[in-house]
Amino acid sequence: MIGNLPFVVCMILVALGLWTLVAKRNLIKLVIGVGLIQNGVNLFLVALGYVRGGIPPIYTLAPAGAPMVLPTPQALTLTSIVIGVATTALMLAFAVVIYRHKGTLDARKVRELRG
Amino acid sequence: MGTHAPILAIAVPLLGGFATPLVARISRVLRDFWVFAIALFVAVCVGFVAAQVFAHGVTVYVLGGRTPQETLAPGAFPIRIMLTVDGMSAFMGLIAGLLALVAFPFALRFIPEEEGKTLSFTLSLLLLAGIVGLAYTGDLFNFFVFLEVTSIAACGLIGFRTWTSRAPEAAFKTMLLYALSGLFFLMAVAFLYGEYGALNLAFLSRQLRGSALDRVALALFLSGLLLKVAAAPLHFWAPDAYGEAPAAKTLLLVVNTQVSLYGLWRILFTLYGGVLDAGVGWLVVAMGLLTMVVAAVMAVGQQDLGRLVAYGAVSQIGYMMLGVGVGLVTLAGRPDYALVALKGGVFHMLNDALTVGLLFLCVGAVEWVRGTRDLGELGGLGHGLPEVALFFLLASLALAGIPPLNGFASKILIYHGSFQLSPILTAVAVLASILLLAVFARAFQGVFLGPRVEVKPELPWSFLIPMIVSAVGIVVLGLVPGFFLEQVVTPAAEALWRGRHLYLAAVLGG
Amino acid sequence: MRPEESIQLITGQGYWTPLLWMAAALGTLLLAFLFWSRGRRGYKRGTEQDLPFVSGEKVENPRLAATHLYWGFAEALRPVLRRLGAWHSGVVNDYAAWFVVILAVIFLLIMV
Amino acid sequence: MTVVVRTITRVLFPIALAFGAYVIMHGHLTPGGGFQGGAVAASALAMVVVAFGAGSLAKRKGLLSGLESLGGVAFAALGFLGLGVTFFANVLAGAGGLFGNPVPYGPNPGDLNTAGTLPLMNWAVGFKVLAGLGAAVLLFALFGGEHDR
Amino acid sequence: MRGWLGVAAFLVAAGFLLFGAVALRPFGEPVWAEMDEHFNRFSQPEVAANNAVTAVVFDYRGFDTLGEATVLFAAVTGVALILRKVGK
Repeated sequence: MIGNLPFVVCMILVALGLWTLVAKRNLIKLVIGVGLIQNGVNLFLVALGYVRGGIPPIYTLAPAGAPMVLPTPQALTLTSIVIGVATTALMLAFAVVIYRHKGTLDARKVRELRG
Repeated sequence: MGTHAPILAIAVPLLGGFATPLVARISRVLRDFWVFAIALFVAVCVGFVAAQVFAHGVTVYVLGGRTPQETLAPGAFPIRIMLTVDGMSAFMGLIAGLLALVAFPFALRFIPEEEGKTLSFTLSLLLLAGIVGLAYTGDLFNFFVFLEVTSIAACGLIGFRTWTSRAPEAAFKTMLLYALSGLFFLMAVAFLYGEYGALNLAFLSRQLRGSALDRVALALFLSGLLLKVAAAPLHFWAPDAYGEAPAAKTLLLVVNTQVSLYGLWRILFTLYGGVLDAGVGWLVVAMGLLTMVVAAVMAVGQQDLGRLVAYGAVSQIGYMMLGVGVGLVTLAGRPDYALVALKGGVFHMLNDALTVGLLFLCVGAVEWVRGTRDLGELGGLGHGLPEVALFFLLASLALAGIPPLNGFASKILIYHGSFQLSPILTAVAVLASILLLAVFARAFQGVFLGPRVEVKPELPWSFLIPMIVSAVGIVVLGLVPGFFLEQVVTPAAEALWRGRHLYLAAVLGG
Repeated sequence: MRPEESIQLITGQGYWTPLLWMAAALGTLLLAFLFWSRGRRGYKRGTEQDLPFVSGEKVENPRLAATHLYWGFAEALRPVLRRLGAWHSGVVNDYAAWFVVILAVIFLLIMV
Repeated sequence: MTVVVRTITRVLFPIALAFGAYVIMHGHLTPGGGFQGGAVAASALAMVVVAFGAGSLAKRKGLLSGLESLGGVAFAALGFLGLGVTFFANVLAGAGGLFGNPVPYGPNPGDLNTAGTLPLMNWAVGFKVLAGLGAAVLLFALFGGEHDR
Repeated sequence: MRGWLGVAAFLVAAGFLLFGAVALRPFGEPVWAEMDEHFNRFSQPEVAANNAVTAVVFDYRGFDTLGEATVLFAAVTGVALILRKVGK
């Protein structure tokens, strides 16, 4: 349990994001909730590759003999961070246009499409 | 060309999408030719790959490897990203290429120039590339990346009509749920990586032992992908998205949903094929039944033609889930009737693509002519647009599974297969079909029958030719179903049914 | 494969042959045409005979919108429609809540 | 914005661009790479948008989108470069010539002229990210406000 | 009623997520993965890059990066499409 506390923290972040999506009514806060889940998953990914006492996997002027952390999770995290940025930007653009049309960001009032 | 066909089918539309804004700066006519040529090229490539795979079995392409097709020695470790194309992937690629050939010419005249035609074509090419990549990739994280490519490109297209207040709303909801599905998929991939330190689908499939972490990852995979394929009660984004996107782009959204469904089958049959229990199959079957019934009933009360057709399209997803779910339930015993249902479900993907595609093309034509999709205002278009009326009737009959059209050919396989598992499944499926028939008869009568209404603009050939292609496909698939079942569907269904070890052997050797 | 196999569809419990069905359908259509041809001859197209009968009085533009069709059908389904319409509430939070519920159900199904 | 912000922006703008270029250039030797460097350089554009208003860059929107397309095309084309072997094969690595030097095994001071296509891809992605994020910020600043309801 | 059901479902989902995090192997001792070993050991001889992460991003998993660049491009195109001025 205490051994992989970082993973637990990441999952708590994800759960908080889910709760935000369910409970908050402001569209911008919903975008923030998605961002919370993204950050939780990214932290989870990058924490998976950590080796105790490891150094970055870069040979430029690297101290000899130290173990290197796994490079793959860092690459995956970079990819997913950029994807998260793209998603957030697109959702914020949609929120801007919705506000321009409806004059509100309340999810309970943005329900023209129902039934 | 031969060995590089799988990657060309993905990379060329990517490059084309990047270059489309530059080409549009030179000339708009050149841009139209450019886009259409790339769609044609993709169709040729996927056809080539499909012929190759159906003839010689699973094709592997190692990105950046010393040779394109290097299968690892037994016990070796997959280092690089591999494209792994088996029968099902090739079948999915065929559907994508076919609908690209239908959708892109239709969009040439459908999207007016002053509404951002260039950007919409850019996103369409990226979406097509993402769909083909999703179908061909054999690497879990690469699968996630293409999932996000399709999500973002699709949502950009859904929000295309930014001057209406409905389109951005639909796009926001869809984008939120798409982001959720992608993130949970990524979490599942992270769990598998943390447990096995690998990302290759075949390698992981050989590693999986059904431990607790494997099942956590399976649950995350299922939740994410079921959200992406619009299975009830997670289907709420689908009617909004299909209904609000421009009709020419809705075809690509339909293929996007289907390729997500393919991803679900890939995860369940290939990745977890060794450790799956029947509960997951029953879940898929139950959600499939719920999807077809809920969507069909909701279609009854619709006031908007596009939204009505969208609900019809959602209900078809339920049939695929039912057909393949029967195979999932009985995966342990592998009886013959389950293979029949599986074939029906896979065959229904192709039929659904053609049928729903033609329906949305008709919706687009009606909207292009009358400028509205409100069923309260439409009517009497049958005199002015007889061909559109004929196509709409044909497609709606095929959607409702009326013989001798293609929808019946696949649905009877699903019915006969699922009947032996439990007659209740078949009863519910038939009931949903009857509901759909009633709904579409109402829509047809309301839109096309009645006193004559003058329509001013004449339909251009760029509208009629894709419709004719789809209609011919519907009729031919209905009249000679056995041929296509034998040539195209059976390899795909077999790849899911018994092809798991072939898939693994093609990648890992041994 | 033999040519007739390319036409017919073996489903494990039997087979389905579209051409046979087409022949039967054509026969039925012929029968229907026979009955139809023996119907009344008094019908004149273009006269007020082909106007819909709306409780006896004439209406201009007798068009029946699709929203008015199948009124009873939709009316019979009204309770179900109201229930399902409550599902499709249009609020994004409800959709996310559905996702959470399904996630919990899948977890319970798979892990327990 | 106030004169303080504008002055600081005038000072920091070239520094941010230069640092971004450095991060991109040494992507295959030190922490960083195309995406990070591009983001750093895009922050310079964001600073300008904040300090001098979006109108000051409104003319450059077409340039940014064109630059982004060019970056994407260049990246994909570098992938196609390896098509003689396989897609994304690093054909330039260790081949001598441009970025073709071999590197000694183990820790070393690092040589800029190594890693084959990686630095080129870094540059392509860097320009792409710079133009993309800059264009996104600029679009939000231009059209995302109240004034054009 | 429905609210409490939702809370219960949320608690169940979060609990299983936490269970997954706890059941994972301890932090700091990742699985011995031949893939990462290969990346750390051969990024210099094969790719001639000192930075193993860049070697992974642009060479071993370059296709992911291409898809990632595609995502960014699609997002910016989408923003331009959503926030554009239309004559209507």
